[in-house]
Amino acid sequence: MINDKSSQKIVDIIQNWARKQSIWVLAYGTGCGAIEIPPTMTSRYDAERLGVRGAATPRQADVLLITGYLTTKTLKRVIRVYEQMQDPKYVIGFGSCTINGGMYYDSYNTIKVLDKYLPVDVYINGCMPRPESVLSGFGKLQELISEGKANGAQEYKDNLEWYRANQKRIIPNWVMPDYNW
Amino acid sequence: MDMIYLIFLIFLSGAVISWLAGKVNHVLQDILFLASVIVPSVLFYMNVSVGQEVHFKAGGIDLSWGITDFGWIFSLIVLGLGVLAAIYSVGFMKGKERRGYFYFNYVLSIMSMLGILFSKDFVSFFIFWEIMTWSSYLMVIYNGKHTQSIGIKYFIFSAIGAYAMLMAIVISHSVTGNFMIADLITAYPVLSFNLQLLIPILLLVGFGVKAALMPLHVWAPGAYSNSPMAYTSVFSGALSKMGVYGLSIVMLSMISHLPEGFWFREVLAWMGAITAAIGTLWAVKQDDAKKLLAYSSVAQLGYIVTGIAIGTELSILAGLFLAVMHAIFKSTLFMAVGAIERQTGTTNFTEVTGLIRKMPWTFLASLMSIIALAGIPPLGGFVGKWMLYESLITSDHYMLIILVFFSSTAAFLYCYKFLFGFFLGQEEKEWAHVKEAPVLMVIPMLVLAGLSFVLGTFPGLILKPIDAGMQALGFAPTNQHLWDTSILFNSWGNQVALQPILYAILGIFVVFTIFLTIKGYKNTRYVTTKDISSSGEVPKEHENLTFSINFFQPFMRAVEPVMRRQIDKYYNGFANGLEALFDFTRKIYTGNGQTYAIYVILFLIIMLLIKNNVFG
Amino acid sequence: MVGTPVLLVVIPLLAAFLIPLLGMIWKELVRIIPGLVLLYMFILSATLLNQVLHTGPIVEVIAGWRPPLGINLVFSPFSGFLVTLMTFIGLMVWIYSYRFKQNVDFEPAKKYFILLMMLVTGSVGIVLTGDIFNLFVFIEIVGISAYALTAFYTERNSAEAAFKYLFMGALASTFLLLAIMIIYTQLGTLNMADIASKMPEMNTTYKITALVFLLTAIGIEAEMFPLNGWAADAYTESPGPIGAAFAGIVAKAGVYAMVRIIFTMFDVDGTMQFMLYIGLITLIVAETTALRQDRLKRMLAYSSIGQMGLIMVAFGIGTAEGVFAALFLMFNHAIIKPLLFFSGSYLVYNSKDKFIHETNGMGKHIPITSILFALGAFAIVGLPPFAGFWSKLSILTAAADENMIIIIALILIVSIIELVYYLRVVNRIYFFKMAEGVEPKKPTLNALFVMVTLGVIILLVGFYPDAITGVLHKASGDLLDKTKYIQDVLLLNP
Amino acid sequence: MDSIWYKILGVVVSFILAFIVGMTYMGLSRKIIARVQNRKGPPFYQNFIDAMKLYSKSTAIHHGLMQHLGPAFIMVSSIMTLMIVPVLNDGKWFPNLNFDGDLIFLLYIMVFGPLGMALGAGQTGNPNSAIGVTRGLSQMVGFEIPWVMALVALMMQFKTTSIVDLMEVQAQSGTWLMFSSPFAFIAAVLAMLGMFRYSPFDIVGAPTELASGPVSENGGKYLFTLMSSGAVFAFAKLTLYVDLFMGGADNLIVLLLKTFAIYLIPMLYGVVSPRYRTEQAIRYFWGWPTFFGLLAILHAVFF
Amino acid sequence: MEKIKANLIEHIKTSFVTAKETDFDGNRLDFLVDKQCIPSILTYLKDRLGYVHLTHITCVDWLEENEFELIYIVWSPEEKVKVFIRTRIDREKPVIANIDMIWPQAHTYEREFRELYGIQFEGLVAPDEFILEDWTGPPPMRRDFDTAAYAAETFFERPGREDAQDVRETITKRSGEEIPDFAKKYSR
Repeated sequence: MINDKSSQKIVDIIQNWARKQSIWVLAYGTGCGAIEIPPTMTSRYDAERLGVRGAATPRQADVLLITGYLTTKTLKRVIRVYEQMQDPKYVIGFGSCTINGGMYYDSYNTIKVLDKYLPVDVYINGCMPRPESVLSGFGKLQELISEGKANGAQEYKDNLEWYRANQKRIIPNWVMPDYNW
Repeated sequence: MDMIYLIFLIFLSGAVISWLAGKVNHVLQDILFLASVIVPSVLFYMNVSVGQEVHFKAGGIDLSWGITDFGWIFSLIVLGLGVLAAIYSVGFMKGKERRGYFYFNYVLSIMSMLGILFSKDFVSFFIFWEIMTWSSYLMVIYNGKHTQSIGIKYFIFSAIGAYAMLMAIVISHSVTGNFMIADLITAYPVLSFNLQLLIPILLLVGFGVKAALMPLHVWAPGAYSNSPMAYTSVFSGALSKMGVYGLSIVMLSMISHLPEGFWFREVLAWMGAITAAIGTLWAVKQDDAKKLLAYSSVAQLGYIVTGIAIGTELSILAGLFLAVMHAIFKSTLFMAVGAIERQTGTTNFTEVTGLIRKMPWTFLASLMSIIALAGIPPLGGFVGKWMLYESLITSDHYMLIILVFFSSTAAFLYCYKFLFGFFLGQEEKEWAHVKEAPVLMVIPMLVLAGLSFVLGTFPGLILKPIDAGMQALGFAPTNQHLWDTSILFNSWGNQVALQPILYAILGIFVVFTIFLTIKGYKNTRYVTTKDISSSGEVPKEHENLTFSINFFQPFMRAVEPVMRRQIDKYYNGFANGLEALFDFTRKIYTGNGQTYAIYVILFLIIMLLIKNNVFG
Repeated sequence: MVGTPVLLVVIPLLAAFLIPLLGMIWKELVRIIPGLVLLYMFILSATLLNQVLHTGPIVEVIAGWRPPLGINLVFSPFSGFLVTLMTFIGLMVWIYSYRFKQNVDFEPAKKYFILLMMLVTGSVGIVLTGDIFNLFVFIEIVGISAYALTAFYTERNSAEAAFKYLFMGALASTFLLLAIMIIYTQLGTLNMADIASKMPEMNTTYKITALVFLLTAIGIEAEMFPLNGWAADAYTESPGPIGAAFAGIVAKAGVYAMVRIIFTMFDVDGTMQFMLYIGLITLIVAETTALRQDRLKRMLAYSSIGQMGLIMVAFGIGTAEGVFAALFLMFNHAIIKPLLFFSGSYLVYNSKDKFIHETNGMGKHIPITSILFALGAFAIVGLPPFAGFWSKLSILTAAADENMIIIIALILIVSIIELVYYLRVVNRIYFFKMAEGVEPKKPTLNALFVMVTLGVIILLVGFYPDAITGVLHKASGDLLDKTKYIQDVLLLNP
Repeated sequence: MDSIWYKILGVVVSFILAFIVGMTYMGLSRKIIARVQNRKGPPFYQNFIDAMKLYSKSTAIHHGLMQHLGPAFIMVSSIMTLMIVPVLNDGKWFPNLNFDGDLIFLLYIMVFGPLGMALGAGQTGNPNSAIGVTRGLSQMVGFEIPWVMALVALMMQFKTTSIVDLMEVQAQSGTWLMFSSPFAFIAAVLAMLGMFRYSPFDIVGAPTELASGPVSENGGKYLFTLMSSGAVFAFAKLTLYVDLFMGGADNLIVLLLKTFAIYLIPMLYGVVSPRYRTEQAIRYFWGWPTFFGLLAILHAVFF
Repeated sequence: MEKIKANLIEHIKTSFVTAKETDFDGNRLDFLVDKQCIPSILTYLKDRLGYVHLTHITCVDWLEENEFELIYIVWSPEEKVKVFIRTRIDREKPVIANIDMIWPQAHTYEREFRELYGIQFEGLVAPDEFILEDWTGPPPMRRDFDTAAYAAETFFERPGREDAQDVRETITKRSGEEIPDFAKKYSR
């Protein structure tokens, strides 16, 4: 009965609703955008009312929030963290730097296009994006989840070789364990 | 020849033969060693019945050997553990030097312990006691380390205890005219009050040393950790129980004649509880597994003493049951440490980690024993703890129970430390080569662990002989029936049924294990311990991520005021003071002839001056 | 009938004089003759003892003068037991030192054996004699040979030790002679039994004064505190086997003399207490001093003194059990302490200063010697199931029966101290690393034989104390029964 | 009626009840904390959503058998505690297995789970987990003292070691033990602060220090089980307090009211308190709470 | 203040003859010395004159003069004077003595210069990598290293930024602001 297609659909709907309503965020806050997270979470904007809540470790997190620029050095860690997360998982790129490099577009050490390395589900534009836009970004993600379109993880799995090739271009000394699902 | 003589003869000759056989062949030596432990044990259980006695004379003193119901319980510990630990020892000693020495002392220890149980008179009791002491002393210094500190300390404390006992023995001789234990017990109620106090106190000092009672416990950690682990399991498991054996006899058949509410019991019970607390705190502090277990033994013996000292039926049952349980689980743990020491070469928590996948059986045995040690249901330790608490509550020892509870809660800390330190944590590459211990070492551990499991649900198996033994000591049973095969009662009529608990725990556990396993079975995967969420870092092979140094630092900080006062320091100060004093007396002998002559003249003059006061 | 008690004194004395003469015939005779003599003495005394136990004391009257006028020898169960013990130890010492200086030269060996014979003669004489003046004479014989043996190595230290010994010995002789004079002037007799029987008539002041002088004199020989300053030096500086002989033979003779005086001759109240307390003090001071020694033989010497103190305590208890315990202690001490001296001297054989730490690691190189030393140590401390335990048990029992609880406690505390220093050595032997440059000396076959024999006796008595207790009971009964002694010696028997 | 299956059914029902109530309480606590912080806060059913999401996580990792079994261990502890505690007075509705409600057994079974969980946490090899465990155990030693003192006081006073009997006492006398043994109640409540691990005693999880401590390697189904267990455990403990000190409850509404009232104490205390260090927490428990425990015992002995 | 500075100049001049001082307003004093003098002058300042605090080390790449300039800034909390010690080192062979035994905090600066400018400090014991990870290119802070080209070559580029237009002009147009002169030279 459970493996039945129609019941699977219902299960999916319920699951997606739950996932949508409960977003545990692992904020990778090395960029300057991290300063926007506290106001988003605390009294003024209170993201928790949407079910958004911080997670302490990648094992528990649903969303990897990348706040700002990523150097090649941090990219390695971000990939590692992403791969340690458990399905279903989503990535939010936060700020211009993750989109096109932003003000670091000519830095020798900063990647410019995040979605070449990790499957980004939602980008939040701005430098810095204000908490309102952050919340709207989460709203967009919830929309995608409930529609079942936020399948970045699946994409990553399917195109792992392509992603790996891109990652290894930046990180010559690749010592990470294999990503096996 | 009587079977009793034969048993001791086999032990004695077995000890010597298994020593000497090492010159011929090691396998033969192992077999002979096992035989010299197992054969007498089998003979004992087949042919010796309770009440059987032999009499003979030595040095003009009547001696008599025979087993009582009470001794029979302890014979279970001694011989059961002796046999299992002997099997373990064969595995443990493989490829080590001085096996003959080890085997010799081992067999002698077992023999002397059995002899203590057999002794119906004080002289043979004392002789066996001393054989036990020096054979265990020789084991303590087996590896030749710390002989002058730990070894001597052990022997001195043993000697203090033994001599206190000897004093009690000779005093009892002056009272009864012979050395029979039974005669002293008979004569005890009519003695003068001073003797009524003095004899038990002296005896208790003697037994308290072996039972590692609080001010006399300082030898224990060193001695336990310094002797080879195969022996320590017997040392802590059975040998320390001899102290409990004597203690029980004193408490049950002598102190019970003292007036009701006398401070003696209270003081002893408090000493036991303080021993437990202090032993536990020190155990938490240790970084070496042997030391940890040694202090833990001290603490556990404290519970036992408390139980026996309280003196109600339930508390004595609790104390003796805990004694049996302690023999089971603590020896398993020492065996596990021995296995780890053998396989890895160290017993330090800060060095060894992550052995769970390399030594799964050892882990299983340790886990069971630790659960039993912590007193968590459904294993045997819980039964003992339950009875102890209930007896403390029902006999209005309200402050005592707090102290006991504190120490048994703090015991969780070291329990966890033990398991975590060795088996859990990062699986370091350094220990990747480690294999499971030889099967000869694993089997005894598992058997003992299984025993603690069985006794956790069916304590009646062992409570029955304990009850018989208590009655043999003259403990009048109350009309209330306080135990059944798997149900325990306290004197207020509350009860705990163990079987439903076991089934409930198992049921819930199984249900959720199945749930955890089946749910997403395909998408659940095993990852190595290097694959942890450490801020995105990939730990390198050589990077040690184990947390094992200063493990309970916050706790130690909290209890630091207590820990600052080490009783060891006082003893050392005392000993140093004595040595200094002796150095002064040594100076009496100046080495100068004139001085000596002056001594002679002075002596003569003084004697002549006071001659009428001294003589006549 | 192998012989009479008088042979026990005459033959060794004769042998001592004959040795140099026989040595001219064949050098080896110097070594063989003493052995034969000692063996004969042992057999003789054992036979006599056996006889005495069944029939009663033999009183040997010399030159036909009946006591109290003549000189007589008393071979009672008590003295017979001691003589047997002494001759046995003498035999052991002889076997042990058979090859003494064999390869060096002839002269020292000759002296050595002469002196040894004289030592045995004197000691046996002290025990056997029934005459107080002869006691003095024999003490002098022992003294002279002992001084010489102490100075045997003719080194500075030995000479100094011998001088101390001589000095003290001279004092002892003086006092002894004074005491004898007092007694003789008062009672007009020198026979011990006679003195004993006449003692009640004596003026109390004279009696006590004589007693004090006697005690001082004999106390020096019996290593009583504070008169035992010489002992440690003498034990230490004399040749190895002689230490054993001092402990096993000379000291026993001293104690015998003391006991004889106190138990038999004098009837003064308080002597027992005096003996008890002085013994206790001796015990405590000696054992605590032994704890702080850093030389092996010195440690053994103080231990020996302590044991003598313990024996005095046992005698001081004054009951039959006490005397029995004391005799048992004497026996054990006479067996064990020689074993310790014998094995101990091999442990530090090649060392100059005989430091304790030089025994480190000997257990691996000379296993049998080491284990025998350990056995001796355990036995003398009184660990069961070795011989020492039974004597300790009996002394404690005796004390307990007299309600001397404090004394029991003190004895036990001192035992712990004793245990500590012996264990330190044993641990060193077995568990310490041998220092570089130390060459262990393998014991010779005869030495090994001696040590093993003593070890076997220790184990035998330990496991089967009845082997010896019968004799001891008889001997102690003999000592306590004063009237019977007087009757026997003065031949008043019907 | 007495058949074992009926009892098992009762267990399942009370488990479900405990799960629902516990989860709701946790959700409400989030709401209340949010309101105290002047936030809107998540809906009260947020925890159900979280649990459902965790359950629906499709993948999971474990570091070995012990970690895999850790949640099962802690579940044993929670459910056993629930089973000992009578949910309603007079054995109505959920008789449970009860095991005669022995308090000593209760004390020990309550630590069964945390220790099993600690083993699971240990096997992950994550240093944070181990640190969290050590802190948790240390804190446990702290708060168990006043807790046991309170229980001992009750047990001594009424000469019984069974919860059922204690409830009977309250039913007969008509007063709650909370009023007749106030010191025991105070000690027990102060101990409860540590038991519930709200701030200032949240040193075990300590999100910003230890990355959620012992559970830092658990996600998906493991975290779901832990969360449910926490909810059940919380309910069981609250019911225990109600049973011991507030006379139990005759029906579900009263039970919910009483338990929630108790629940508010650690929660509200936590909202306004910053986190203690471990040794501070331990010393805190050995201070006033233990003093009240002593008073409770004295009260029990002399009155 | 002037007195202190004059005193200081006198001290330095007597000990280090080659030092050239430049006086600045306020509490700042500036010396240019040979690179051999660096350890000794810093030690002198620290031990004798009480300049116990190393505020900063900085490096300037004088590409045109083919030299690096290293500036050590030390501070005396008693005299409240900042002393700048400058030295010039050859850009082709940038080697200078290590001073982390004088001030341990210099260690960090030196590692940074080593990595980002390629300056070698004699006797500096430290792992090779500091901030960069797996860096294989030339020292990136050197002025002859074209980061834009490197970035374009190494990293992906989002389409739509190729023109590299200066958004500020658009902004100016929109809001009517003027770009200040100093800012103009930075625009592309």
